[in-house]
Amino acid sequence: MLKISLDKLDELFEAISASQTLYIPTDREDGSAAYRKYESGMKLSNALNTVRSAKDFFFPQTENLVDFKMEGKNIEVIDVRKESEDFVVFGVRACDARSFTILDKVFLAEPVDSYYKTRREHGTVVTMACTRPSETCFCGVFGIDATAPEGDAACWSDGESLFFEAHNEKGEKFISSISSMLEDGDTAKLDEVREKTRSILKKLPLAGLSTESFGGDRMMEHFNSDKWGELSESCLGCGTCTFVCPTCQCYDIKDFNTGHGIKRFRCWDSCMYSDFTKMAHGNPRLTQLERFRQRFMHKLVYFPANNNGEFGCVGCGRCLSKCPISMNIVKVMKALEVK
Amino acid sequence: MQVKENKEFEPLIVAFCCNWCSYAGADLSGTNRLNYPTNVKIIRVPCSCRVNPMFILRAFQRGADGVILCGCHPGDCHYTSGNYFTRRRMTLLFSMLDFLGIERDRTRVEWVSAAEGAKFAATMNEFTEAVKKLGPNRRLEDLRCRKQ
Amino acid sequence: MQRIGVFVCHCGTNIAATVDVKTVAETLGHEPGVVISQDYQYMCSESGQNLVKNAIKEHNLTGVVICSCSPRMHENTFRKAAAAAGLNPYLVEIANIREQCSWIHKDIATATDKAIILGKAAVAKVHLNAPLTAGESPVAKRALVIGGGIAGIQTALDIAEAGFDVDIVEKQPTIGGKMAQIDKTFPTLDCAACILTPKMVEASQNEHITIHSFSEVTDVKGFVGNFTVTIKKKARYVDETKCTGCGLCTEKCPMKKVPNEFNMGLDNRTAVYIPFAQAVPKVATIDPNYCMMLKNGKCGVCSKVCSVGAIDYKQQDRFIEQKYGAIVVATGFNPIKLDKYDEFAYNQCPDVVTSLELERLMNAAGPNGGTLLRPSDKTHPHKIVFVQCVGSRCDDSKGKPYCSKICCMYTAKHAMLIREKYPDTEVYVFYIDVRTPGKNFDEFYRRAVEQYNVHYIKGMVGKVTPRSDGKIDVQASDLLANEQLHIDADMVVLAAAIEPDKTARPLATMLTTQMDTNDFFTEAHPKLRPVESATAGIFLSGACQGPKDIPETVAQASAAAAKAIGLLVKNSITCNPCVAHSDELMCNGCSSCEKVCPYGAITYEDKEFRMPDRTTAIRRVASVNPAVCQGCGACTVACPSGAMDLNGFSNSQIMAEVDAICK
Amino acid sequence: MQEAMINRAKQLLADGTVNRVIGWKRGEFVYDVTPAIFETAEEIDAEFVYDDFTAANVSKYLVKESKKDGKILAFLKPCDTYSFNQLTKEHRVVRDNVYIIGIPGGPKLDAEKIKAKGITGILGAKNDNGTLVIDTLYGEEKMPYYEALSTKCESCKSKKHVVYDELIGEDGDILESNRFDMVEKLENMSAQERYDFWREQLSKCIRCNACRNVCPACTCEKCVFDNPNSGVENKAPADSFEENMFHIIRAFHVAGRCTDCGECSRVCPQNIPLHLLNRKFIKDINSLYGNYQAGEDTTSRAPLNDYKTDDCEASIVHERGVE
Amino acid sequence: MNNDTLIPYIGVVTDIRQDTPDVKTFRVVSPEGGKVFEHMPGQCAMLSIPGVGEGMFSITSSPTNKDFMEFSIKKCGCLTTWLHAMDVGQQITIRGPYGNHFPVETDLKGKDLLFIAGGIGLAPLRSVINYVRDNRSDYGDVQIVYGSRSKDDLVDYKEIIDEWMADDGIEVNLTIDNPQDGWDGHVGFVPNYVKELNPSISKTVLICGPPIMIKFTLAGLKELGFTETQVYTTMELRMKCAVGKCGRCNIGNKYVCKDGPVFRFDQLDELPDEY
Repeated sequence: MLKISLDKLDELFEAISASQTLYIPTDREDGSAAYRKYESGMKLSNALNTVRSAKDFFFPQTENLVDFKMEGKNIEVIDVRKESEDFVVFGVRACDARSFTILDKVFLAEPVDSYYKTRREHGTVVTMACTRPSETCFCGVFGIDATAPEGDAACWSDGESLFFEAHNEKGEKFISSISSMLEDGDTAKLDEVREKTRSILKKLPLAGLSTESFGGDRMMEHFNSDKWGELSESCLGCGTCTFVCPTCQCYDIKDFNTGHGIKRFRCWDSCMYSDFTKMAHGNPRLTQLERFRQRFMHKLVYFPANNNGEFGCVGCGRCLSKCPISMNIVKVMKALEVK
Repeated sequence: MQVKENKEFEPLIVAFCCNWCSYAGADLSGTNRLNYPTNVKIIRVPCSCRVNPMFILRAFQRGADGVILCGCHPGDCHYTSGNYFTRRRMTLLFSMLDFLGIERDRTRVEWVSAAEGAKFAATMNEFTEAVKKLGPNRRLEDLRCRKQ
Repeated sequence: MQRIGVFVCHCGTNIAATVDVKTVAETLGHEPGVVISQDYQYMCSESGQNLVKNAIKEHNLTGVVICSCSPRMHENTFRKAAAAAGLNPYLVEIANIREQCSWIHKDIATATDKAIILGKAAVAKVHLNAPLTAGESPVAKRALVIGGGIAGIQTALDIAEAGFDVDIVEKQPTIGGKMAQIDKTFPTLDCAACILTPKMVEASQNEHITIHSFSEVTDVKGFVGNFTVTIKKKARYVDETKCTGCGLCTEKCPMKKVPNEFNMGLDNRTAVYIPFAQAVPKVATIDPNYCMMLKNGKCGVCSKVCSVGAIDYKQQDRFIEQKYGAIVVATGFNPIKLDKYDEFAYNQCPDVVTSLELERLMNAAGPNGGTLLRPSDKTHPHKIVFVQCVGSRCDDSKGKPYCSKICCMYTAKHAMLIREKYPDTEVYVFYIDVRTPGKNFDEFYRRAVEQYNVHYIKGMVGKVTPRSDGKIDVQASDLLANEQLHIDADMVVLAAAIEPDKTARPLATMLTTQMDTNDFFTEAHPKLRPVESATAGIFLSGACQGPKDIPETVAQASAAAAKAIGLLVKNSITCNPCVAHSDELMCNGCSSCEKVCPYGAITYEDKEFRMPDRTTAIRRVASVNPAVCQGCGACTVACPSGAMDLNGFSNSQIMAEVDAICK
Repeated sequence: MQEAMINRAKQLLADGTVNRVIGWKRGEFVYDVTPAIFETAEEIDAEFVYDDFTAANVSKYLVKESKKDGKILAFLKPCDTYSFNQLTKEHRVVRDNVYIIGIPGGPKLDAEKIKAKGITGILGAKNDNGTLVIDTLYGEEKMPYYEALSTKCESCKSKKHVVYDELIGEDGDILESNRFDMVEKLENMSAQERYDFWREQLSKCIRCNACRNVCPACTCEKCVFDNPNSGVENKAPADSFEENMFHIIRAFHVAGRCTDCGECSRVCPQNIPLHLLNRKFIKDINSLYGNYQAGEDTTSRAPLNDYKTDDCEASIVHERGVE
Repeated sequence: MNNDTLIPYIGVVTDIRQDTPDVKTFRVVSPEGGKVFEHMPGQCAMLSIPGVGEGMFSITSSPTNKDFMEFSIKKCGCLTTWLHAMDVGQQITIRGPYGNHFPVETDLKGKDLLFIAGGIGLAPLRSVINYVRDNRSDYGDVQIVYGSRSKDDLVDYKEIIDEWMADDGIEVNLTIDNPQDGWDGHVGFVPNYVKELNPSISKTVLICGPPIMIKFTLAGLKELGFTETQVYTTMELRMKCAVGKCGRCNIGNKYVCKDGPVFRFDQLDELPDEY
């Protein structure tokens, strides 16, 4: 396998960022990690994952869709889409990598979302295998192997070197672009690291979680469950879970009057918000129970119902650590589990 | 860009004036033909206490470079106590803006009575100059609203 | 879609000279919703107004923007015009392009740009204007006059004449005020008491007039037509209803060394006293600072001698609450304190007196029974120096910047009276200017100079020094002769500046009326509304508004009465519709708004609501009494949820203006 | 403590004093406790927890709960009682429908603080004489106990309960806290430094509204930022201005009402020190208008709904300290 | 340019008709003239005034109309208030068509049709009715039951009287909620009227109106012997982004924007009760 010594990571990043924009996870002063646009001197974070997921790169929190100019009775439509440039997202974890295939199923389904599609086409996802999964991790439950992440290309660390492997054409292109810095390497130590990681993955507290009780054919049963009241009673109705979630993709379209024109932009929205479904004629999800239920039903039932059993969760564990009141999908799955 | 650099920066100043004192004071400075810059645009409010911090932020968002709030002198409020509330609210708001690193000289409260036309003009001259020195408001603007 | 008409006024050349009105009209014509945009010579003229009216009808306008002078000038004019054309008057907005644009800017290009922006802001605002309907509130048919001097008395008499009940509140034990202390009046030299006391009696006997003497206003609530006033009737320890004013108690009172304020402290009175013989009400008052009985419970003479048992040592302050439709302020004036004027030796020498003290010294009811004697040694003065403008027209912090107006004339009067009665007395008057604009005033002054040989010297008195021989050395400069003078005077009379009564400032706060920096009440308009305050239903009478002589005071008193009567004859008045209102669905019931409301216009009620989550709940919500609310907007900012908003100046309207200005 | 609370809760349920209990429910891990309402003794026995991680302030839930039928038992830590009192003052809770048991606060831990040390795979945590011993997937880890404290507990302002029906354990005192240290530090920076600091912090905001929704002072029926008619509604930080706007206005709306309970910073997924904004207002209010602690009583006038005729002028901001 | 469905086209309002006190019908064409796009009966379009808002409205005109599209819009919110205040000549933005349509070319073909509408609920059905009228030979008998609060609230009253009633083989039954001067027709609520009329159970039903009307009418139809597979309705009120991605329109796993808005009641029966 092709590898590069971890000492040479800086050089690698410099080389990549010389030709295209590079994003890497970096440490922040508060101990958490965030993706940042690479600039000289930045260090790759050792953290397991970033607070915000990598979905931002393809589905940003806000984006300008189109502009309008109004004059008298006339409206001018201004397409604001610019030529996209290629970029690399480096160090994406297996869970986030899987989230892209979930988002693809939404945004690339007819009618195709050209904004998302363009970014997907221009972005190269270089994943990185996990070595120190956390207690909140449960990607394995959804069939994700944290030691074998998807993405256009993947890399593994054995503590000394980073090993690369391409998964598709885009990945190959990426690796060939940096091939001058890579050398062939022995994977013996890497295999050892991977084996060790796998054994930890098996021991994770949530490893035993089962998806068996969920899926499209359980719709009515779960929808009408009497557990929702108890589960949702302390929900604050904030959007933390939704916004840190790599697969949540609800959005709103809003117009902003700049004073010299109208900007129509799309922004993330949360199905947990009280007026998410509020429209001129009323609101079909009036209580927090209904909204809470919608979020989890969507991930665990509706999405698999429409996507050949694939779940809308990747087990990244962000909502487990970030929910202000520590209510999360794991607690919901355990409560609704059919014994 | 070239043209802009050659031209002196002309700040946009929004002045909220209470109907009873300061707006009348502004009128008086007009009646007395006392000059102050065209940069100042006045919005009439019934009392300085009508001015919501949101209006001030809104002005900055939309491209104002300075916001000044004028009301009756303390004790002279047409509504007895309105300007006392204004004073507390604005003191705290300005202090917060300062805390966030927004330039202090972009905001001001000044008490101008209906008889103080000269003070009104002088205040506006002075304030406009101070804001001019600071240059365009960049720390509290909304890029979407910036004039192209 | 709004249909807005824009009308740009030239105001002759007032606007058109510096603002390109055609361009303004043309540019504003392109604003969204504007269907007609015109300019005209004089928008406020009849034909200008017709232009607006016709456009409203012809274009079925939903909003009107007038770019003209200040809304403080003609907002009402155009609102009325709109109403006449069938458009709600509150759908009119004014862009002030005269006072705040054309008059202050010189460059046509920038002034025009600014006028356009101001116009755009008005258009943006009018887009969001809602038609408002003014409510009505009843008028209490009773007036309150605060102050019982000649101003208050005249106002009360005139209001009573019209058939309305009126109360006079006077802080002294008697009405009469300063005029009661004056000896003779200029320029006719008739006796002040002779013309005042009949009016006092008339007031006391008028069935419509109630006099609250020895009383103060302590609280004012409400608004025009509907004031609720709390009056403190200070304890006078004498039952007013029983006291016959016989004066026996004052004769018998053993405590006789109380400085007599009526005579400016130049003689003494007793602890129980009637200020002067013609006092109204003629009722004794016990001064608790001196009465032995009240101070240490030993005496009780007055109680023993009073045949009707009017003395009541246990009397307490009483508070009465009364509703009034109109309030007239007639709090009058006082001469300033001369403590800071050491150069005139006022505090050092008893023979340096103020003009008002001189009035008492010369008055038949005064300390010397009308014979002018020096306070120090009760001798006849042969040389008297009058000093004008003591504390008036001063730039420094000691005095007042304004002219006290009455001094020139009363000094001429004093000089003349002295020369008339004591031809052997020489009188010198040091003046800066002699101001005599008034009917027969200058003739009066000239008589003093020419007929009575009063020495008028234009110049300043530098220093007044009492000498050991009892004479007073007056050092002065004669500006016309350009020489220094020393006069050996027997008496010096200082024309002290006059200032508003000290009670006026707290009263103004209670009444929510404005005062100028000198504590004179500010009239609603200096020329056109001189007797009204800016606060509806509060009128100004006499020297509380500015220095005045008696005829002016009486004239203003009657004018204020006329204004008050004009209000009282109405059964109801139209309320200001630009008031706050609360959106019950958003209200938290947190009471923040109530806490900042100066009028107590906000109350809370528990109401049942259907909540968004299909449940019903009792919620505490605010409601605003539109008749009480004056529309300041303090509550709108105190309200975090934005439930409270203000008609005519709504959040969205002001933000639309901000947006338009910053565009 | 937990034992005593459980026993008392069961007693009060049994004797009919209350029909519900609000407390905390244990989660999957040692740290992820959830505020919960219990209706039976069985539920309490099975799930009720009170330990080092029960940091959540439950007083805001009482806005809704106290309007329901029957009385609810609420366990309130000292800081929570301030929030409750403030809500009572603003007529947001029905005092009579809540039975309050004051419980000692004790500093609470924040799992995020442990994770920030690079400690991952947390399975358990114990305080061993000032050292936090953490059992992890990767073996035992240690860190100073105080370094794992929740930010809000680092500068505790009071151990005294300002409202309660009964207490379990001793009541404490109001403390001299160092809570304004960081505010002061920022005040002493230059305007540019302050600007950079806040830009860095606020640009992290994802507008999840957790700070607002958890805040016991933010109980508006309809928040201005959610109301399309308010003119300032915004859903996402589309521009840095909106991050500023949201946090300034939110802090302003709770100024004089914020009890400094610290929940905003505790729940922020991006660890923005939002409490500093509130503390800045508290500090200003204290220094300019006299010491005022929101929630200390239910009758005093809030500083922004009050005035003195000789208050300082707004220009005081221009006259002081570093520009 | 328009290669993304979220970027709208411009439409010009060429005619505005006041149908009832709170319903206006707008005629929209492209700036160059002609329809902005083609559609099928029951499909919707997203209309918008930039800066005011976007809203989903069913296209009321029939696809057989080759010249223009029409939208009957009830004033109920911010956007609709704005639309109602428009003058002729105003441009708006329009995108679509969205959603599925009534199966006019498949299941409905050759059937006897019963249209049941309440109030503004006639708007989506008008497109089908006129489509059927223009392809009369493809369908059997047509019966229309339409009710509203009052005579003045009957949308398209003129077209109903002048055209529909004049057609052969179309039976129009109108009803209003309360008696009214100048109304000699039926008075009563739609569900009861349907039961009174006792339509043949061989008919295929298309129903649209307020949820409460649909609920009771459906119950009534079942009493008469209709099955849920015979009844279609449309739920375009639930649509928001129109492309089935924003996360609001789903009822269970079905997205009204993609799988609807036209549903047969047996399909809805399989979904959670969230509509």
